Amino acid sequence: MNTTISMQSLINFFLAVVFAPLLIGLINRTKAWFAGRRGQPLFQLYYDLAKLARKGAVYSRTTGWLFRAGPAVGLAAAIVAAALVPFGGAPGLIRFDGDLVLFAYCFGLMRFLTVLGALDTGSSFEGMGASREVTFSALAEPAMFLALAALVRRTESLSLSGIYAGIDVEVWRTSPALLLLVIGTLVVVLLAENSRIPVDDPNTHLELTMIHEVMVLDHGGPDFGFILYGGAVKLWAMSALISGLIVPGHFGPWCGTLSGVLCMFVLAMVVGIIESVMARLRLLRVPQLLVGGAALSAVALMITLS
Amino acid sequence: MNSYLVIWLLLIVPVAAACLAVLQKSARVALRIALVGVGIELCLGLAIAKRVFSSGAATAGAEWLRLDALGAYNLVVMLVVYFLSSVYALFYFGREIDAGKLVANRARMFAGLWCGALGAMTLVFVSNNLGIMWVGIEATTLLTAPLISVHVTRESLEAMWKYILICSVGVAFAFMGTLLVAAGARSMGIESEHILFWTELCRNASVLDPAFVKAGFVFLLVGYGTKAGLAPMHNWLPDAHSQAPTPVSAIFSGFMLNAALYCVMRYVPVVESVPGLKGWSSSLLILLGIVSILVAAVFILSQHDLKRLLAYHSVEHMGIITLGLGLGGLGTFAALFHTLNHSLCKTVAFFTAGRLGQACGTHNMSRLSGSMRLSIVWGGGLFCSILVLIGIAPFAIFMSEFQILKAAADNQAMVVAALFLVGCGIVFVGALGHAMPLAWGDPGDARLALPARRAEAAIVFLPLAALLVLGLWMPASFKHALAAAADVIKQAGAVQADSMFSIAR
Amino acid sequence: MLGILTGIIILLASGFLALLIRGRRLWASYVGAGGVVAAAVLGVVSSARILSSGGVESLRLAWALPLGELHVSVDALSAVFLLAVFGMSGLSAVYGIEYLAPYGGRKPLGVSWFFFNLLAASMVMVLVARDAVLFLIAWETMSLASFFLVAFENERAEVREAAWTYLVATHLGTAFLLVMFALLGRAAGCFDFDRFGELKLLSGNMGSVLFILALVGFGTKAGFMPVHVWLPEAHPAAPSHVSALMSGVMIKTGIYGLVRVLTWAERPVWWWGYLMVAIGLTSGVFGVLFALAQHDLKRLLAYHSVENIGIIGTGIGVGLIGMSFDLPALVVLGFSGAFLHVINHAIFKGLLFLAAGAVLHETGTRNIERLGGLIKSMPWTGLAFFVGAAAICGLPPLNGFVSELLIYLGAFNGAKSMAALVAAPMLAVVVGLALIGGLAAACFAKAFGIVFQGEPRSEQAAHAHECVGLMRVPMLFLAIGCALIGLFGPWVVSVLAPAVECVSGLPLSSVAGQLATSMRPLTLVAGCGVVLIMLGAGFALVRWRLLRHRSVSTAVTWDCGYVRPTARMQYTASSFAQPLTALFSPVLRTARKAVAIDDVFPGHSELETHTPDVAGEFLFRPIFSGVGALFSRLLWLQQGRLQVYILYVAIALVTLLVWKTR
Amino acid sequence: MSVELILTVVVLTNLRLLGASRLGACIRTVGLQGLLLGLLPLATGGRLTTLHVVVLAVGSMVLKGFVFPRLLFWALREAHVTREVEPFIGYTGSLLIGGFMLGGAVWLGDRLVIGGTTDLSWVVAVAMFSILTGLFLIVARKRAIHQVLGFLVMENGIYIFGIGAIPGIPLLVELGLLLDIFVAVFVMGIAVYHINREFDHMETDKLDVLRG
Repeated sequence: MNTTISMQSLINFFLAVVFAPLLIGLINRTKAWFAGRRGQPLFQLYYDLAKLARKGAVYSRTTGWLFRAGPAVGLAAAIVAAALVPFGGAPGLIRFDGDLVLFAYCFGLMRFLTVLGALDTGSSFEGMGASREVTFSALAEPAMFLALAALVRRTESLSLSGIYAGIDVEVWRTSPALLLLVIGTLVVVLLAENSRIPVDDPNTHLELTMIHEVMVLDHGGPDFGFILYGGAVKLWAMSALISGLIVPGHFGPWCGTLSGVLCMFVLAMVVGIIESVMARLRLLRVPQLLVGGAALSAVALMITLS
Repeated sequence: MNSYLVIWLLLIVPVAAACLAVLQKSARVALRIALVGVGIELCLGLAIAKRVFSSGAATAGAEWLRLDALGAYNLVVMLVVYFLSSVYALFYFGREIDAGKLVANRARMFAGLWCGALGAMTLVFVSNNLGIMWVGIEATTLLTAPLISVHVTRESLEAMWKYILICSVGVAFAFMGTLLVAAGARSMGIESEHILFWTELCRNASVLDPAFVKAGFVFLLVGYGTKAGLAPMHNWLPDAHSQAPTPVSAIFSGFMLNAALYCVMRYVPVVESVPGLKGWSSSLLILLGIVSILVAAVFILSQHDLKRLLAYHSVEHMGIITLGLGLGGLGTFAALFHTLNHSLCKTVAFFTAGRLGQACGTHNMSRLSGSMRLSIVWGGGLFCSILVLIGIAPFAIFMSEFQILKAAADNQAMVVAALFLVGCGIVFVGALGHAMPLAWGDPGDARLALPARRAEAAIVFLPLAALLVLGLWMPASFKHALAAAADVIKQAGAVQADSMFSIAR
Repeated sequence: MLGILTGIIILLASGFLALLIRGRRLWASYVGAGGVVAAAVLGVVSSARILSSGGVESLRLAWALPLGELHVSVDALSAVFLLAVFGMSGLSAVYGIEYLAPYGGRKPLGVSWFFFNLLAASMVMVLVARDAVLFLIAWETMSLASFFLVAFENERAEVREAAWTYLVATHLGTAFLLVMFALLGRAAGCFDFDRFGELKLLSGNMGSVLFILALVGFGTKAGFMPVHVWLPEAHPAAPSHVSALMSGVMIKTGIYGLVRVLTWAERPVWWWGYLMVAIGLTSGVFGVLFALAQHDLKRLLAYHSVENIGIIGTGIGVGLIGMSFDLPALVVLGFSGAFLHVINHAIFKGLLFLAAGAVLHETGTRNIERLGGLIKSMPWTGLAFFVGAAAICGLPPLNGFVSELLIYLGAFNGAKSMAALVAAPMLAVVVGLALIGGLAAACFAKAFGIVFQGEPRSEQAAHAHECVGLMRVPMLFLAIGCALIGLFGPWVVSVLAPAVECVSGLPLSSVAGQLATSMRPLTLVAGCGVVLIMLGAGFALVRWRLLRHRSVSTAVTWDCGYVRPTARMQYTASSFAQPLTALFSPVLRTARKAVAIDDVFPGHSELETHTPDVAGEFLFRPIFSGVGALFSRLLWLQQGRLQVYILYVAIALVTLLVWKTR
Repeated sequence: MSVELILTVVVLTNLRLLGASRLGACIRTVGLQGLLLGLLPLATGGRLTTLHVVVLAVGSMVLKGFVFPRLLFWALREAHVTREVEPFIGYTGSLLIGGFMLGGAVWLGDRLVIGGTTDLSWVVAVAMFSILTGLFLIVARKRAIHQVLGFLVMENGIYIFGIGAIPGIPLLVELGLLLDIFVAVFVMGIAVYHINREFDHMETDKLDVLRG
């Protein structure tokens, strides 16, 4: 194992942990720019986190230990997932055959805890949000696996790091359709899993229309901080899957990381643009979007099978 | 004691007991005499059977009477069933006498006919002459007919009328068949006196006229099959079984049917050894067996009357035995094994059903529900016996049915195996559906206590225990006896007794 | 071997003893359960020893039944299942003592224990029997014993109905096994399993027929779709410790039988694996979908058994495809995943049923909609259920994840293979498992969230208490088991290698070599699990430090400012599952009965949904009622007229004369 | 008297049975048939008229020619009936079917021709025809008496076959047979009596309570 590369993986991991909240800021700034507003500061989430860390907490009487433990463990799961992701041409901090399953299931654990936290409050709004969350993620998960399976088949590698090491300019040249389709699926999954428009609107003020936000209504203080931060890390980790495809690395360690980070920022802006130009879908239409996303990867798989 | 003496005694004891019983004044004494007579007969039967199994067939009366392994096996099974039923009858009718429902002369008539029927059936097993064997069957029919209407009611008369007419017609066919076989043997040049001797027919089977034997066997099968309750000649059976007093139902189902089937078994080796008829009778037996199983399945599924349900089970099991007989090889062995299993189990089923029916005044299953809550002996015994009847492991019926299935597979008769399983499956589904509310349902307001004496509990649970033991373990001597009996059917020693068990080695 | 046989004898003896004890409060329970525990300890030790040594121990006794021989033997394959059987029997027996206590006055507990011990003994016998007749007897005894256990509360009509469904299903399934063994017996000339194995009887066209027979016969017991119909009926009806035993291990005997039969195969035909994968995925997806639509907690768990059996079946399918296409990686990963999932499912499903039983025991209802907030009154049970739920969803770092990972790995391994014939089913496996995982998470979020969280939705739920220690201990054992297997996955999987060798026919060295390559992922997964737990603990510590000097207060749940929130305003289980059930309504066919809200001042209104089983409702019920209708139309055959009866006799005679004497 | 002649008369009596509606006439016809059959062993056994044959002939003539008809007339009187009620198959139709049955019986007789003795084929044919006639009467008529008559005709058919086709059935068997038939008819007579008393009729098609 090359020390530089593992050094780079370590640095990448720290970048993920540090820069994750910045992506949210970028998205919000992009949206504000599109709306003609000045918008919140780029580092707003950092300020929020700092503020939340200093605050006390108010808990619902209904809630129990699971409500309090959930955010911490959820954040831990997100960070483990972030450690698995290859970035900027460098492998992930931890890599093994089948780590992509662990990657997906870490987010599963995080979601499970959030949902249970929501149900712990006994609030019907939070129950509603939890219900929507599990519905959409149950559909998003196969889509993501389809996309990853297509990549596995193309690169004949079973670990995320191996897959992304196998994606290079050559692949782009020989099978661009495959990659584009997979990226399409991953974008859909990214939007759905991170509660972005057109699946969910993080800025809405009506509980009835919320999905993710409504689940965490009763969280406050450090707990809420964990949740926000965990969400940001998740966004980073999933975006990294896309940026790894777009910027296939092999530019050497530092250039790779730099280009990766740049790509992430661009991606965040793209998400912001998507959020600005699209309306939120009706809830009934969301499954169609997800199945459509999965279909893109299914087509990609057909390409690899033929 | 000489074996010929025992054979004569086997015939004399029932007649004597019948005469004695009829002459009694007291109903109870008559019933006790019947029981004692049957008990003595059982001892005699066991003694002679032991001798037959160890040292071959016993004869008496210038070869007119002959008891070989097949006869002895059936005789013992019959006597066991008869003995159990006699014990049961003592309690069953005892209660009716106490309640004033049974007058003394009817009880005396019962006791006399009961012993007489025993004598007639014994005659079936000990006669070497096929004509006398037929006489025995016909006598059984006639002697048991009045037993159906010990209690004279419209239903019992109707049942008796159907029984006597259908069975008489059937048995007449059987006689026609006997004559046809005899006609086929005209040219074999044996003394006309011995023309119907089973031993002679077996010895000279190769010179029998195939055309006559074929026609004769069809008549015999339809004729004795009517008496044995094989479909589509079984129609008298549910009526008679349901209307007869329970001890009578028990021997009807427990052994009278088998006696008729035994007669068919006698002809199988003869027919099979006629030139050109190898395997011909098998197809007939298999056909009737399967039809019986399926027809029984149809009626078991939508049955409301408990005793009729059990009667249709008899049709099914007769079909299974016939099927095993038709399949040959392991199937013959299994058919004989099944005879014992079915007789024991069905007897217990009738005992319990009868007691419950006697107590509740009806055999309608919806009004007998929750019987397990009334009495663990009667309700539990009924539930257990129905479960055993439908082939629950580890009881013996499961084993014999599996052996028959194996025989079908050995014969490559997969369609037969499939039909057999379909039939048994439907019966299982239907009967279990009836049995569960019967055992556990809501007893409604009819909460009466049904105490059972020790002896009653014994005649219910001992046979079931025996079936459990036989399902798990077959004593060597019993296996030997069964194999010897099966060999009689498979043409006198042509197949070595243990050849079919080579599997086990 | 001796230990296991002694175990059987202890089980039977204590069962009989319990049967003889009458009246006397709980003595029957102590005797019965004590015997099970003693046998379980003995059995676990000896089967673990055999598994670790990798040897085969066998015993032959002459047995006086034609066709049969008392040949018993334990190899690694049996030992894996034996571990689960003994372990679960012991734990559920301990639980059962207290669980049955309230019935003590009304029911003869000795009978229940007799059948419980008989069930345990016959399951062990099924696993060690090496003779078809012995196997069938043990198999049927197992069905019979569990039938009586299911029918424990037989005074209730729905329990009787469930028991009927169960026995009918299992018996009809056995019919296929009877045919299979009869055919095998004909081909081999004996009923000895070793001989079947030597002759490799599962080959050629006959092999395929035998495979189908085994699949239907054993699949009925295991609960594959669409012959799973008895599971959702029987498990809710049975007492919970029995449900735990049946769902946890008894249905696995079906898997065992199937795998045992597969060891007699020379080389599976390619479509066997396809069929297994198809059946496995169908069972998995449909099982979890139907689970989503249930309101009955134990029925929901029963459907999850179908789902997990589906996952196990998928693993076997992956292995079979590997065998047909000579891909040892698939073989080893598929089968070891399936075996590990067998053990895992025994643990977490047993745990979940025991916890559900505790809920039922304390609240008297299985209806999810009437529960809620139990985690406060029943913290231990709640914790146990939570661990079980997380494990069954396959969430890291618990055991469910490890076995699913193995199957995923096998499937990805196949998916990257160049042959489309291999890759296509493997891709289906990947997607199917992902879908199952997502839906299972949704379902258990519902089950745990509605039952244990929020506010109590009924009086019974509000007044629940924690169950007593004897019921808690087995649950804790199992919960710890979930965590331990999750964290020591690599070690557990390496123990399974001899069992995989048994079925795959690959040499042990090759199996071990193949497993060694998957050892790295497993070790790292375990490592990640540790990291996850430590990180979580770290964050919790941070949180504690942060909040230590600050104001932490409690208030009502924020609910848009309602003045008087009540427990009835909470989201219900049905509404929670509604988006998914609506999405899959073409499959589920949920029946709705609603009194709609109309008028200006709406009166009483209600909504009731019921999701009948698709196979039961649209496949078996029509068949059964069709046959019933046909038969009742045939009743006129016996219409009472003597003349007609004699006509039948005459027709039979004439037909046979004309037809057969030609 | 030649065997052929006796058998032909039997055929004619059978046909009359099929066509007759009055029960008394039927009983008498069956009695006549019984008497004829009593002559049969004497006719066939012309060459060896042993004691065996004589006993058999006399026994069956007495039983079938006198005892049975008297028994049945007694039952008839008890029941106060003389005519068959609407039969299932009308008398003309019965005769027509009788013709077909005769044809079938002749066909069967030819099939079973015994070692060259052609005269036996007529014996077999008449025996079969009698059996079929008896069966037909049981199936197609409603009165219990008619069914007893049908049974007797059937038995007569079997008897014809036994006497005609087989030279030496042992006496014991024959006597057993006769006794059985006697008891059978006796029991049936008692049953008819009881049925008549309980139901006030003897139309057996109305005995259909037990079904299913």
